[in-house]
Amino acid sequence: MSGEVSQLEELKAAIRGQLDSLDCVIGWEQGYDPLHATPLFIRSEADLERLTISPLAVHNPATYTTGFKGKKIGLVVRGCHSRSVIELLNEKLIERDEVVLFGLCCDGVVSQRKIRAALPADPGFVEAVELGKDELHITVAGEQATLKLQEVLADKCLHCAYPDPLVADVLIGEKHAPRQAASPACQDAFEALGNEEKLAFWQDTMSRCIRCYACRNVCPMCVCQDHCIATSRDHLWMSQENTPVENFMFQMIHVSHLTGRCTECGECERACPVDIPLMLLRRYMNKQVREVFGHQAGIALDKTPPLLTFQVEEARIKERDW
Amino acid sequence: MRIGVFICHCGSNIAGTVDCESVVEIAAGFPEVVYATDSMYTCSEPGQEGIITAIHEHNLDGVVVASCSPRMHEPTFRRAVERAGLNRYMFEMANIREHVSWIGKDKAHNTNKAADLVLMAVEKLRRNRPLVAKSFTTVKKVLVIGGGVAGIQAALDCADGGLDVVMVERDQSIGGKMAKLDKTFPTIDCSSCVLGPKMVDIAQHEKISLYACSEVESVSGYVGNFSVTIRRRATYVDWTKCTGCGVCTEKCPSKRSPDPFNEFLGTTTSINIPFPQAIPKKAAINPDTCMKLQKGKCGICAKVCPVGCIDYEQQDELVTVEVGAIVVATGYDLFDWHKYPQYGEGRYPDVITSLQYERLLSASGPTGGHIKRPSDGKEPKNVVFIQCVGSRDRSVDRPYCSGFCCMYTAKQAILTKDHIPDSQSFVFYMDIRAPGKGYDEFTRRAMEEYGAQYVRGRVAMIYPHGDQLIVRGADTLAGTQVEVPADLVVLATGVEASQGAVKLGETLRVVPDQFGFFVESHPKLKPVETNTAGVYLAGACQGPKDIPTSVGQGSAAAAKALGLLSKEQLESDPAVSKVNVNRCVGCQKCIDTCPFGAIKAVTDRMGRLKAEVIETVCQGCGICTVTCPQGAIQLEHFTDNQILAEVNALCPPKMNNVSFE
Amino acid sequence: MAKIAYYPGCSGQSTSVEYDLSTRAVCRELGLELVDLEDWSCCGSTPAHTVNHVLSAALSARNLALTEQLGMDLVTTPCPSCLSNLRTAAHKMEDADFRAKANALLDTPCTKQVTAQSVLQVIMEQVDPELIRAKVVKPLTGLKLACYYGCIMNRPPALMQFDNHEHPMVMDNLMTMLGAEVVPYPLKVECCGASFGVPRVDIVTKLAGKLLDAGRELDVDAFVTACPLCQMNLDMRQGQINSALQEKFRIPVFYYTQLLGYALGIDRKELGLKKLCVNPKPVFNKLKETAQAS
Amino acid sequence: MSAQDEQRELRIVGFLCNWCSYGGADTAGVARFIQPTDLRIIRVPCSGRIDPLFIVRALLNGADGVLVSGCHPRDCHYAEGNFYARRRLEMLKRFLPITGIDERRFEYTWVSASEGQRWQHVVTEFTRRIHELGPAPFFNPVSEEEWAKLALDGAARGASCACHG
Amino acid sequence: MERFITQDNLQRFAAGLAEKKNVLAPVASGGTTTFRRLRPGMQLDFSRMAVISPKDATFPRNETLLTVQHYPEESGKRMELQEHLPEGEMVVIGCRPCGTRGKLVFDPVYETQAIKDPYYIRRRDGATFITLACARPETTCFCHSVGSGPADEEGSDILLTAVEGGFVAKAVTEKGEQLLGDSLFEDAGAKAEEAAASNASARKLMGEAHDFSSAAEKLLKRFDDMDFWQTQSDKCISCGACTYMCPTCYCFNITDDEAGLVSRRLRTWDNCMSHTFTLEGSGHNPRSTKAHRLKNRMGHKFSYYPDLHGGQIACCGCGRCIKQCPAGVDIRQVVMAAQEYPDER
Repeated sequence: MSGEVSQLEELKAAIRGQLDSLDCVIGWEQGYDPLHATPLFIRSEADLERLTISPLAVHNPATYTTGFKGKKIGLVVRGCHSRSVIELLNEKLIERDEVVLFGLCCDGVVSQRKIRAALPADPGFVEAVELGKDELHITVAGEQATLKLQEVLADKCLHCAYPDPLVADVLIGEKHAPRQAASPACQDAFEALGNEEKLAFWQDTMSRCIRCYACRNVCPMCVCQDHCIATSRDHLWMSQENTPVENFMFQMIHVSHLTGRCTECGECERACPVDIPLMLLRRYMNKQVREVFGHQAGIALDKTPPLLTFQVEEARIKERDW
Repeated sequence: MRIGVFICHCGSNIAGTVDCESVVEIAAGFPEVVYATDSMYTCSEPGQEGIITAIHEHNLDGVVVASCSPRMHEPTFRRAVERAGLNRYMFEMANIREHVSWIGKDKAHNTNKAADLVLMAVEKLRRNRPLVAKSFTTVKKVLVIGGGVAGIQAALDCADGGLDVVMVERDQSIGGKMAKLDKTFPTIDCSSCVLGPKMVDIAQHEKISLYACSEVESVSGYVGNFSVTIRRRATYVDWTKCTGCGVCTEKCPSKRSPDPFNEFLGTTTSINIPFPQAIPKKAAINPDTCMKLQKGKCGICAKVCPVGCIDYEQQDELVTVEVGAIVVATGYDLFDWHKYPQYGEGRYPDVITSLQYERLLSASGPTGGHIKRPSDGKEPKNVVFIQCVGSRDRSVDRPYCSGFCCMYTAKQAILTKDHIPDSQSFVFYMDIRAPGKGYDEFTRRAMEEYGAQYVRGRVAMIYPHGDQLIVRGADTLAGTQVEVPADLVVLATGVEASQGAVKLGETLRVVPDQFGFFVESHPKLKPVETNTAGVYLAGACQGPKDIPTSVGQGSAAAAKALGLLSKEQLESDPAVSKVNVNRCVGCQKCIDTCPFGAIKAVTDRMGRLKAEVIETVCQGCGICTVTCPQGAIQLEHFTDNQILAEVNALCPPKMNNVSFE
Repeated sequence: MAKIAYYPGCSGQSTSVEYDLSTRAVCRELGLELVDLEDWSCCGSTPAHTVNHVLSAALSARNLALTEQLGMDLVTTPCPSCLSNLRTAAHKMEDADFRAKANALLDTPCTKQVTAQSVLQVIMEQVDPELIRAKVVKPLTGLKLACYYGCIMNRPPALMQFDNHEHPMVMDNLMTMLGAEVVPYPLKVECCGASFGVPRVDIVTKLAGKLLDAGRELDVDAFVTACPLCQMNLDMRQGQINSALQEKFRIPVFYYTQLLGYALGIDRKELGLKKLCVNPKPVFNKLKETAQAS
Repeated sequence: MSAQDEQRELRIVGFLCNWCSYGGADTAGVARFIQPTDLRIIRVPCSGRIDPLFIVRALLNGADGVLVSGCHPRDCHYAEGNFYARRRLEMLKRFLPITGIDERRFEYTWVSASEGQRWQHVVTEFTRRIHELGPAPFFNPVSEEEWAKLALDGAARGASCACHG
Repeated sequence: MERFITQDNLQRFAAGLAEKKNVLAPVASGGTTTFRRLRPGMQLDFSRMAVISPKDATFPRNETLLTVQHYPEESGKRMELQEHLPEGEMVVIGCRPCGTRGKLVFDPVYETQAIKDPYYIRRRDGATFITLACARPETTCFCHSVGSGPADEEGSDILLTAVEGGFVAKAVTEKGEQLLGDSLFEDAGAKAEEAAASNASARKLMGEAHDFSSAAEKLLKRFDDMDFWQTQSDKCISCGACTYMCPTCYCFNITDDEAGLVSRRLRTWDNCMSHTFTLEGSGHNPRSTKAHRLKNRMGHKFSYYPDLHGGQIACCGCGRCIKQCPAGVDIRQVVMAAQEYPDER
């Protein structure tokens, strides 16, 4: 994958040039095994050497930005990550002059969940991973498996309309031709279900939830930081009891607070240790926001989230007949 | 907490369909309820005494009364618990009359519902905390925006009442629309003779400062303590020196400057004093037509001015004043009749507005008080008046009645006959609206004594024929179509909100209605108040009004301002939003959504941004509380927890005892 | 060549055949291919909708459906009255309930939204004005015209959505473009009496007489119209008007397509000039004189 | 539905703004406009104070219906509260279908303080609608049997859940 | 005692047990595998290590400690309190040795001379663990670095080892031995040796263990070095995935849920990575940053707990926290970094 190698070198050079003036630059490195990447906080030349931008590097670095308020940092961003950054800028949660964006024109990242399903053995037994141009060669539990990259790309990447960063100080890689966004087939299938089936699905799925709040804490737009109403001591919003209804209440809080703000980076779903398809809710809400307000979060600077403003005559909110 | 619950029978109003004794029994079992009783009329003197006695005897620190609507008696009971030494916010009401006994037929269901409502009230009360109003001092000065007759009246009344007044007028002179009128109905007395002395009073009153050629730029602060920035437009004349002698206007060679005072019927000089009675009587240069300012050549006015007050370099100036109350009297604009294609859209010069006609009638007008039509200066014989041009017409989005056009049309018909005895007036009208004192008689005089011919119907078309205009309309009473040849057509142009009203409304946080007129606090009981405390309305900015009503409202607004500022200190409602700085992450979303500008960003000692509520400005709507995702800003008395306690009381979460793991 | 569905309307087959003829000729010349609706039905004119809205709409909806079957979403007609009925039907069919009722009466339901526009609108909006100017071979220079639009061409405005309903200008502009002098005719949208020509000819002579009078006052050489009924009332009834009002009007009344066709150099036979009642010869003589003079 | 069931009250929660709709409900009361008794009203200062999550909380707690009413647009006592509310509530209403909670169980509308008759109509209609829908299912399974069924259905769905199939 | 049971029979055995007792077993659900209460018709899923640990058996995520019911004053009792002590027995089937052994960390905390947590003790005493030995380590496994191994029997009542056609079941305790009396178990025969060989091979596959011997001391030394902790916690997002999935984390929160006339006291898992964990009533928070909290988590598991309880590390090496961390924080790396970090800088 020579293209990627040269892109990586180009990126490293760009970061190297600015490293001194930045508190750190957030990118990715290999994680606990060759199949997993982990966020990398580059502060030195040695750190920089570990940088990877392979499709395994999935984490959204925008999640960390609010933690660096007042400091100047760099971020390596893919298209979807740049949307999170834009939304944070629009909501005045970070300052533009406090982030340097190293943009990657992105061809998509993997879904570990899809890899897991496609491998002959649990990915826990991975021994080696080799990246081909369009495939992954994985040795797992002594067996060799080749996965087509296209087949294990994350859902968000398959139908991504913004693969290239929408805001960046440095742009690396070739820009993509404009693409049409689409929702994954499973989304449409789920939406087509009846209320009873949908309810049963959430009841069952939510019984798996352990309320670890990984979905919340990994979300770049969850900026309440340590003060979420779900875990506050003095709010009556939720019981701390871990039951489907309370777990679902939390998801409703999350999605409600994300109305018109979710940039569909998919981190919540990725982070969920028990594989809850949270994007079903997010995508659906985003669709409603698009339909009613013609708004998509994080695709343009200086846009106000739709719930923070209003129009006296709402063109697309019809008063219902009684 | 120790809560007492009082169930009111309201005679048989409640007890008739609610088993009050049962409700008492059920309520006694509610958490922290230590005392529950019922009474015949809880709001009566003995009823209230009963509450007070119970508070003392049972050492209550919270009270629930289940009776009528809190919109009815909440203040009553709050005062009662206050008399007993409790904070008035340690009280909740359950509405078991309007919302239960009066609307439900089934006694069992009603009783059940009443008990639920009491439980809700108890659960909320358990989360209440005492709230204390804050006192603050006020600035004894009033800002009057607009120098029309309503503003003039308000300013004079305030000043006579001892308050300092700042009057801001957009135009070069005060006087407003009334100054342009020739005569006024129904007395046919001279408009400027009535208004002139009042204008002079404004200029001479020691407590009034007048800023003409000025506009309100921004307003911050709150009732009693507004800070207002005024933009004084450059007039290119130093008004501290100008004596109003008028030499400059005589010598000005640029004589084709548009004349807004005369409704653009004629032209004036680039440097001018708009009319002889203008207040302040100061000259100003129209920079668009001044040759010196446009091309750098001329400078005659500076040469001839005996006091050397011409200043071509003058810039706009911003002035800040502190006031305690604001009277908005920005008046109205005329409807743009060009929206009606059937009246020729401006193609025919002899179709004019009623206000233009006033200028033709006025001795100080461009024709010296002789009626001459614009096209050829001929004296018209047949004058057709068309009423409701931009009034009562949904097709141009003006469904409302402008109120006084019927009257001034009658006046103008009368004056036409006075000016040209052999003239004939025709009035196309929809209905005659003449509900004031002497008004209907006045319109009758126009018809009967002055021979104005009233045709009930709308005009469909005006078209030229020779040097006349043919006005074709329906005569609905005769059931025919009529065509009237006219020498002059006068449109009774309707009233619409002043153009700057919407923007000014935003600055003042006073809402305009869909037509741009400011909305009063209550259509009947608070006609001059707005929903922003300390801001009052006078005159046509609130809706179409004739002169006496405008003057009356000016006085009313002044009375409100005087009443407000007569108190040494004001108290603010403590049921306002409050920021928990520990939870606030400084995202400022609450600041963006607050309709009152009641939240500001402050920096704490760690240098972090935090929201802060200006308690006296906050009106207690709670928009911010919903905006804040982490619940850091809470509307006191309606906090998330208080509302959730009610929700949970109504729908108790299912206690889940089935283990799933 | 832009293809547009064409609905000639009944009068185009009879009283105003010259309008139909000249329309087709002009459109061809301007690069607009008119595709005739096959087996079209009468729009119902005035009588249908005074009796039953659903049936009336169904008549026109049938023609809209025919357009849809051609795979087109725009149908054009020269006649304002037909246009009014087509547009009314299209508008009413936006309501699902109404659509269902009307469609129940049709063999082939109308499912898509089909737009109807006048030929005048199509020419003015789809043809590059520069093309028209370039194609003028016989300019109308020296001709003084009054453009008369009639009352329903642009009304009701919310339905027709074209030009100013009280003071329309498109025909004025078109004629100016062809070199004519267009007078500010004040009675552009006045009623000519319409179909009262049949039961109450006195009404028509009065109304149309006023129209002619206003034109004479402005010293016009001819009237230009876009409506078969207007043209008929002004042209064919000019004699009746003269006898009723003791007048001597002799003002030719053209369809705008005839003058446009003339200017574009289309063969006069294709413009049906012979069908006019008031002899237009003086007009053409005047044009020839002007042309020779320059 | 048996006659007895029809008699049985369902749990309907109302959130009403103090200035318009609560007043409208009072007006209906004063005029003795008879209404079904299922509704329990929570008074808030402004529809802009209504967090959509209150409604979610009520529905998840087992409310059979939630009705929200505020001042008509442009009539808000606080100028803009109902404009914000309209956006928030519309989004909630549109969002509910994905959760499997029947969105008909939630409605929002505008009733002014003078519209007592309209309030009666709104309450009557909404209550009728909720009775047609019947009691809302509980989100948490309430019995061992329900748990078993849910878990089994879930297991049957297996790895091929609706969105990862 | 070693017995053999076929795969099908183990499912049957589990289903049989579930009719009498609560059985907690790994079950496939929505593409993942978690412990669930085994209900009729549910299949055991031994294909992978369950994402969530079996600690619910002895330390459930929700525990209603008591409920309160309000009554009218006239009835004489203002409110009634009811305690909810756990009842019944619980059998965990298919947990791994690490997960089983993890619960041993609870004992020194919940049953001391001074404090005896009745809820815990009842659950512990009523629980039986049928553990499945690991045949192959995952990349995240490090049980051998914390004194255990893939076939560790500590804490188990029965140890299952997968062999051709089924499992060899070895009774570790008397309770286990009784269960093996069930007729579904057969004589192990030669399968026992196959099992022993498998266990030995699994141990070998684990490779070299990390040496955490100086962790207790070094972590203490690192206590004030917040720069170190800040860097280590850079990528941590402060969620609770690690603690909730950890078989050894035993911290809990107690909250009172009130709703109308009924309220109850609830004990739920708490999470030391959360801001609220140490948030004091005053608003002060001694562990206000994620760096403080990560330091505490590491320190507690590898230093403070071992110091108090005879050197026992409060980590069972299951690797769940590594594998499921959304940000890829690796507990091994952090401890090693603390150990390797130069003492003087």
